[in-house]
Amino acid sequence: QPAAAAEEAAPAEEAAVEEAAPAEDAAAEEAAPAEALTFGLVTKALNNPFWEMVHEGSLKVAEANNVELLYLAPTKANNLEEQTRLVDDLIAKKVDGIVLVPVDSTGIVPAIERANEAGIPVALANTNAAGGEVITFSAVENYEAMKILAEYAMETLGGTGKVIILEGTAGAQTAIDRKAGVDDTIANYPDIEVLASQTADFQRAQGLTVMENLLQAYPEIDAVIACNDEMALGAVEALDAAGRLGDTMVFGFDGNNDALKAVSEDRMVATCFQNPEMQGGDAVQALIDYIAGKEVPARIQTTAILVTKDNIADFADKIAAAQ
Amino acid sequence: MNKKNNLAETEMTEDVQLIHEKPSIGKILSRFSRLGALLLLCIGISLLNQNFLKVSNLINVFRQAAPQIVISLGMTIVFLTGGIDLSLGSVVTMTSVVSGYVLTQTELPWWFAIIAAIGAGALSGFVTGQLIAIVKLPSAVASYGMLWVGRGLAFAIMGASPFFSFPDSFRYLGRGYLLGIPMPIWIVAIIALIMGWFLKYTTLGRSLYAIGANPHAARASGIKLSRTLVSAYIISGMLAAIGGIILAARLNAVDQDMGASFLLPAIASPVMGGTSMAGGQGGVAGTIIGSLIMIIVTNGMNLLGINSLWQQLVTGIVVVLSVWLDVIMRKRN
Amino acid sequence: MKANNGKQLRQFILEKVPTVTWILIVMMIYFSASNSNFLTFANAANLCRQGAILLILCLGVIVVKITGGIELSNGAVMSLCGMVLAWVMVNMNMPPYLAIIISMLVGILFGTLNGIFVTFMGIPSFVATLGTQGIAVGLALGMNNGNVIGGLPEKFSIIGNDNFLNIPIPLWAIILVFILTSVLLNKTPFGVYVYALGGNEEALKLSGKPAWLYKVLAYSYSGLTAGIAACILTSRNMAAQPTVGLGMEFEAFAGAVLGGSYIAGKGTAMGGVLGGIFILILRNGLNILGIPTYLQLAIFGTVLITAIVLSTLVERRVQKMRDEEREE
Amino acid sequence: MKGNTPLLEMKEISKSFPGVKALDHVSFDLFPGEVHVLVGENGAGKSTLMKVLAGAYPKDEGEIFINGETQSRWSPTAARAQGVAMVYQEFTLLPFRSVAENIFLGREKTLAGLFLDKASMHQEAGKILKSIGVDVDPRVSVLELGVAEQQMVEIAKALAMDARILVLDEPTSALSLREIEQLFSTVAKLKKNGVGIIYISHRMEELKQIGDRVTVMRDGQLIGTREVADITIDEVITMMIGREINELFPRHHCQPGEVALSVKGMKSGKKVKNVNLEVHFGEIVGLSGLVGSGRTETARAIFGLDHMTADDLEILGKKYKHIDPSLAVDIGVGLIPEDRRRDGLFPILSMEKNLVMVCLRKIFPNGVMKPSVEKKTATEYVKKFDIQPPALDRIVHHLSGGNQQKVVIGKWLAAKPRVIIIDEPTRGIDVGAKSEVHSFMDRLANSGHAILMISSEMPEILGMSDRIYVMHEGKVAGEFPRGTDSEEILRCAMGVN
Ligand SMILES: Nc1ncnc2c1ncn2[C@@H]1O[C@H](COP(=O)(O)OP(=O)(O)OP(=O)(O)O)[C@@H](O)[C@H]1O
Ligand SMILES: Nc1ncnc2c1ncn2[C@@H]1O[C@H](COP(=O)(O)OP(=O)(O)OP(=O)(O)O)[C@@H](O)[C@H]1O
Ligand SMILES: [Mg+2]
Ligand SMILES: [Mg+2]
Repeated sequence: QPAAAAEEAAPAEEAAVEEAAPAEDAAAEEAAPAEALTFGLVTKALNNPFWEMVHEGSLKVAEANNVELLYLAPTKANNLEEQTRLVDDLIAKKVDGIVLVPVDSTGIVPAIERANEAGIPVALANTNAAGGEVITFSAVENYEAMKILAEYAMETLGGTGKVIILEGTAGAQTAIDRKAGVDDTIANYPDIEVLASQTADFQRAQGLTVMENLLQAYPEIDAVIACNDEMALGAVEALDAAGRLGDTMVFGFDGNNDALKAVSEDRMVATCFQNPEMQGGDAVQALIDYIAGKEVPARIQTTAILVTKDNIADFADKIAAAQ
Repeated sequence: MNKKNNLAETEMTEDVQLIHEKPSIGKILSRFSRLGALLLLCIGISLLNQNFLKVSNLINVFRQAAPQIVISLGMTIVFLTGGIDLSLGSVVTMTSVVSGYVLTQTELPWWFAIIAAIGAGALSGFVTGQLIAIVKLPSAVASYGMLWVGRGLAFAIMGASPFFSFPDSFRYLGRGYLLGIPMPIWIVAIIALIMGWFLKYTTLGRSLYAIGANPHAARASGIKLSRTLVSAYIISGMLAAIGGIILAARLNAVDQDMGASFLLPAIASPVMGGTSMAGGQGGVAGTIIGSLIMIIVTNGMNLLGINSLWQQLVTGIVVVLSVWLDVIMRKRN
Repeated sequence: MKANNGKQLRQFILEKVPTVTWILIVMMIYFSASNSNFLTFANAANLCRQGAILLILCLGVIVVKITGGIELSNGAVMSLCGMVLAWVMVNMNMPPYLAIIISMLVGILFGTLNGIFVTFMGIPSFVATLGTQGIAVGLALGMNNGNVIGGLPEKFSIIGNDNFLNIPIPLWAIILVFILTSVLLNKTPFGVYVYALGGNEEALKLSGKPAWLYKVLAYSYSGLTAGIAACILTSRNMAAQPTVGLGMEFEAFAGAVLGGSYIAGKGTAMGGVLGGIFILILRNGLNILGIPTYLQLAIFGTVLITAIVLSTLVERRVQKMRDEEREE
Repeated sequence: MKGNTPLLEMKEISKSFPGVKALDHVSFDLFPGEVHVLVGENGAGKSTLMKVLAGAYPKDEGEIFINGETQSRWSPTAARAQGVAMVYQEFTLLPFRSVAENIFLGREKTLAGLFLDKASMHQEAGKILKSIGVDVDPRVSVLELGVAEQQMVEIAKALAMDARILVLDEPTSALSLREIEQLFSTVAKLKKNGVGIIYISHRMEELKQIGDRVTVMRDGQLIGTREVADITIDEVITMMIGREINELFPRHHCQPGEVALSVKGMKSGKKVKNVNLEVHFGEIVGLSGLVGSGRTETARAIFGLDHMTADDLEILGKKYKHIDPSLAVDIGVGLIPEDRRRDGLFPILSMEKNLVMVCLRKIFPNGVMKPSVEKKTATEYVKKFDIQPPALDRIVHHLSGGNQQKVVIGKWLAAKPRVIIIDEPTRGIDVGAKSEVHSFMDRLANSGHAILMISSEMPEILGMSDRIYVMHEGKVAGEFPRGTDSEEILRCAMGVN
C-alpha cells in the first residue's frame, strides 16, 4: 500500500509545483484589465429563507454593477468547520471580494485573516466577527434590535404576564446575542414571569414541537418571544391547533415574508424586520466602492424596523411576493 | 402413468408428538420488556411533572410521534431485508417539498399533492432499490448517495423561498380531529395495522424476512430477490413520503431541510424496538414503542424545563440503555 | 514475457491501485482544465490544511469499518475534544502540548465507550455510536453553556496554519496518521485481528484470542483520530465551537466507503485516504468552478454513486479475471 | 498402548442448550498415538462434546483431565496451551485473507514481538500444506479456493500448531477420494508421533480404515466404547440408532414413464461445457463424477441458479429458453442444494417458517397466508422426517447439522415438485436418516416423480439409481444401466476408457 501511496501522491504534488508559477502570472494578467469582478457570498445555512433573502439582495446589487456573485453555504446548517472550508476555497479561487455571514464570530477570525493575507477584501453581513480586517459590517445590531422588539412586547403585555422564550441554535452567535437582548430587557420588568426558555434550533418544525410540549406544561401563556420568525411561526401553528392563539401573543424576529404575512393576519403580534436584502446589498456595494478606491464606512447600520399591525401596510409588496 | 401426487399417502413415521414451547417467564418478560421500559419512563416522568399524564399531553405526544413512527416503520422494512436506507430523511424533505409545490404553485387539488408526494417517495425508493438489487451496491452506500440527490432535488424544486400556507383541507391531515382524536394518530394507526398485517400475513412480507435471514437461500427457494428488495425500498420510500405529508400539514410550510432531523431517530427506534439491523427479525409494534420512548423523553424534558443544552445527552443515554435492555432480554431465551 | 508485462500493468491499474484513484485523476484533470485556480500551489496547500481533519477521521473510520462496524460519533467526539482542549488551555492555562494529549485521551475515552457499547452491551455499532454522538454533543454544548471558547494562546495557531520543512503541519499529521494506520493494519498482529473481526469473528474467538479486546481497541483508535483532528480544527479556528464537527461523521463514512471498504473484512488505509481526498476535491473543485451550493448537492450525490458503481464493477471484473486465471 | 495414562480424559461431561440436553454425563478418553472414532446419529452430541473439549462451549458439569492432571479453568486459550487442535464441522476461515494468515491466525510469527514476520509465515505454511499434499500458494486469499481446498486449509491450520490432541469433525464430507487418502496418510504419520486423534464421521467405511477405538453416542448419552478390531459395522449402526435399520438401498423395480426433464447441449459458467441428459417420470437417475466435474453446477444451471444456455431445455413437456429459480419452483422443479447451509437454510427463522418457505406461493396463491394451513404443512413434514427436536418454533440454527439438512429436504418436498434434483442427498447425515431419505426417494419415484440424484458416494449411486450418467470435466461422458460395476463408472469418471 505505502508504495502505491507514493506513486499516487507524487504526480499530484509535482503537477501542483509546475502549475503554480504559470497559473499565478495568468491570474496577474487577468487582474490587469478592469473587467467583471467576481465576489463570493458565504451565508450560514441553506435551510432558512432569511439567508436566501440576503442572497437575493446581494444579487440585485451585484447584477446592477455587473459583478459575478458566487453563492456558497454550509450543507450542514450553521457548521463552522464547513464554512471555514468554503472561505478557504474562495480564497483559492482568487475571488475579488468576499461577503461573509460568520457562523461564529470568534471561530471565523482565522479564515478572515487568511483572506487578508491573500489580499481579498472581506465585508461582513448580519453577524459580526471578533477579529481580522474587514472593510465593513452591514447589519442591524442583533442585541439592540432584539431589545426594541422585547420592549414592544413588554409594553403590549403592560409589563406583566407569563412569557415563553424560544432560543436559537445553541452556541450560534445570533442566538447568543438575541437571547441576551431579551433577557436584559425582561430584567427590568419584575412582574414578568419567564415560564420557560428553550431552544428550537431556529427551525419551524422544532418551534412547533417544543411549543406543543410547553402548551401542555403551562395552561396559561400570555406571550411567546421567539428569536427568529421560523420558530415563531412554528409556535403559531401549535397555538392555533390548540385553539389558544387567541390568548397568546407571538413575537418573532427577522421579517421573513411568511412572518410579515402572519402579522398582517393577526397571527403574530410583531416581528423585527431586519431587511436581509439590504444587509447583503449594502455589503456588496461596500466591496465595489472599496475596490473602486472610495471611502467605506466601517459600520453600516441596517435600520431594524419593528413591524406591527400599524405599519404592516408598508410591506404589502413583500406579502404579495410571498404568494 | 398417474399425474396425481401421492406424497400425502406416504405413510408417516410413528406419530411424533410436537413439542409446544410453553412461554417461560423469561420469554414473557422479554416480550413485554420494551413496553415495560416505556411504562417505567412514563411513570417516572409523571412523578416529576403532573402535566405529563394528562390525556391532552398523551394525545400531544402521539401526534408528535406520528411522523417519526411512520418513517421508522419504513426503516424497519428495510432493516428486515438486512439493509439500511440513509436517504429516508431527505426523501421526507423531497416529498414534502413536492406536495408543497403542488399545493402552492399549481391549481391542482390538495389530494393530488398527496398522490404526487407518495409517488415521488416510491420513485426514489425504486431507484435506491435498483442500485442495491441490480447494481448490487451495499444499501448504506447507495442510499447515502440518494440522500444527496434527494436534497438536491428538494432545492431544485423549491428554489429560493419555502412554500407555506396550505389549504385547510390539506392541513386537516396534520391538525384536524376525528372523533376527538387527531388525524395524525388515525393515519399512524391505519398504517401500523396495514404494515403489521403485511409483514405477518402476506407472502411478500414473509419474503422480506427470508431475504434478511439468508439471501442465497431465499433466491434458491424461488423468491424473486431483486423484485422483493426493490419493493421493500419502494414501500419505505412511500412511508417516508407519508411522514413528510403529515409533517408539512402540521407545519403549514416546508423548508429545504425539514426531513434531515428524522434520519437518526428512524435508525434508532426500530433497533430500540428489537428489530435486528442484520435482518430477518423485528416488527411493527417494537418500532412504535421505540419511537414513543424517544419522543416521550424529549416531551418530558420540555415539560420539566431541562436546559436544552443537555437534551441530546439524555436522549443518547436513553437510546443506548433501552437497546441494551432489549439485548439482555433477548439473550435470556 | 510481453503478456506478463500486460498482466502486471493490468494488475497495477485494476487491483493494486483502488479504482477511486483513477476517477480522482480524471476529476482533477477536468477541474484544472476548466479553472486555472484549481491546480495551484495555493489550492494544494489549502486542501492539505482543510483536508487534514476529514482524512484523519477517515483513517479512523476505516479501521472500524473493517471490523464490520460503523462509526457515527467521531464528528461529535471531535467537537467535544476541541472544547476540552480549548477549555484546559484557557481556563487552566495548560501548555498546548499537554492540552493536545488531553484531547487525544478524551477521544480515546469516547472511542472506547463505543467499543464497550458494542462488545459488552451487544448494541449494533450504528446505534451505539449514535448514542455516543448524542452524549458527546450534549457534553460539548453543556460544558460552556453552548458558548464558543476563544482566546487561545497565540502559539497554538501554529498547528493548523504553519509549515514544517515548508510542508503544512496538517499534512504532516495526515502522513503520520496514515503511516501509523497502515502499519497497524498490515504489519502487526492487531491488523490481522481487525480483519479477522470483519471476516469471521467466530474464527478469531476459536483461535483463543480475546476478540472483544481488539474490537474495543479498533473503536478506541477511531476515537484517537477524532482527538487528533480536533487539535488541527481548533487551531485553524483558534476557537472551539460545540457543534463544529457535527455531520462530519457521514463525510468520513462516505470517504471510507469510496476507498473500497464497504464489506466487513475489507479495506485499506490507502483506500481511506483516497476516499477522503475524493470527497474534498469534489467539493473544493465545485466551489472553485463557482457552482452554487444548492446545485452542488445533487451533483455531489450523483458523482458519489457513479464513482462507487464504477469501483464495484471493476472489482467484479477483477474477480472474474482471477477466476479465469485459476481455470488455466 | 493401553498401559500408560490417557492423554485426555473427559469425565461425566454435561451440557444443555435451551430446550436440549446436548450432553448427559458423557465420559470419553484418548490415548497417545490412537485414532478414536466418535460416531452417532445427527444431534447425538458429537460436535458439542468436541466444542466443550476445545473450550468453545463452557461445560455445565464434569471434569477434563490432560495427562491425568485435572484442568480447573478451561477456555479456548487453555485448550490450545494444552495442545488441543480442532477442525470444526463448520468453516472457520477468513475469506478475504491469505491462506498463511488463516493458518497462523492467533499465533502469528512476529519480529520483535511487534511486527508480523510474513516471510517465515508463508514459508512455514507452504511446508505444512505440502506435507498434506495440497499445492496452494500461501499468499492467495481463501476466497479463491474451492470448497475442498478450503477444507484442507482448515486441516493444515489445525496441524500447524503441532497438537497433541487433534479433533477432526467430519473432515471428509467435502473432500474427494484423492484428498481423503492424503488426509489418512497424514493421520497415520501423526499417530506415529504419538498424537491422539479424535475422528468424527458418518462414513462407516472410514471407521474400519483408520479407527483404533470407536465410541458411540445417542441423544447426548454415551452408548459404549469398543475396539474397532472386534466389532462389525452393523453392530456399530445398531448401537447408534438403537434399532436394526431396514436395508440401506431400498430401490428395486421401476417403470419409467414419459420424459420429465430433457437437456441438450447445456453450457454454464466454466464448469459445465456440454451436458445432455434425460430424466423420466418414475425413475431415479444418478449423476456421478469426481469432485469438480461440474455436477453441482449442472444442477444449479438446470434450476436457473446460475446463468446457462442450452440448445434445448424441456421440462414436463414444455420447452424453455430461459429459466430462473422462481419459475422452476412454479413449474414443479425442486433443487435440494449441496451447500445446504448456504443455499438452503434460514438459520434465524423458526423450523415452521423454514419448512413452508418454498411452498408459500403454492399454498397461498393470492399472497395472503393462513397460519393454520402453514402450521399444518410444517407439522406434516416434521413428522415425515422425524426432525428432532420436533418443535415448530425452534430456531433452526440450534438444530444439529443433520437435522438442519432434514429441514432443507422437507422444505423442498413440501412444495411437491414433480422433478426433483438432489445434490448429495445424504452428505453429512447419519445412517438412520440415510435409509429414511433413500426409502423416501424410492417412494417418490414410485409415485411418479422424476429424480436426478447427484452423489459422490459410489454405493449410493449403485444402490439407488435406475440409470447412471457420469460427468467428466463438464461433459456427460457416459450413460450406464442399473447394475453396472463401480470400476467401469470410475474409469469413465476419470476419463479413461
Ligand atoms: N448452539 C446451539 N444452541 C442450541 N442447541 C444446540 C447448539 N448446538 C447444538 N445444539 C443441540 O445439541 C444437540 C447436539 O448437537 P451436535 O451438533 O453436537 O450434534 P452432532 O452429533 O454433531 O450431529 P451432526 O452429526 O448432525 O453434526 C442437538 O440436539 C442440537 O440441537
Ligand atoms: N455456488 C456455490 N456456492 C458454494 N459452493 C459451491 C458452489 N458451487 C459449487 N460449490 C462447491 O464447489 C465444490 C466443487 O463443486 P463442483 O460442482 O465443481 O464439483 P461437483 O461435481 O459438484 O462435485 P461435488 O458435488 O462432489 O462437490 C463443491 O464441493 C461445491 O460444494
Ligand atoms: Mg456435528
Ligand atoms: Mg457438488
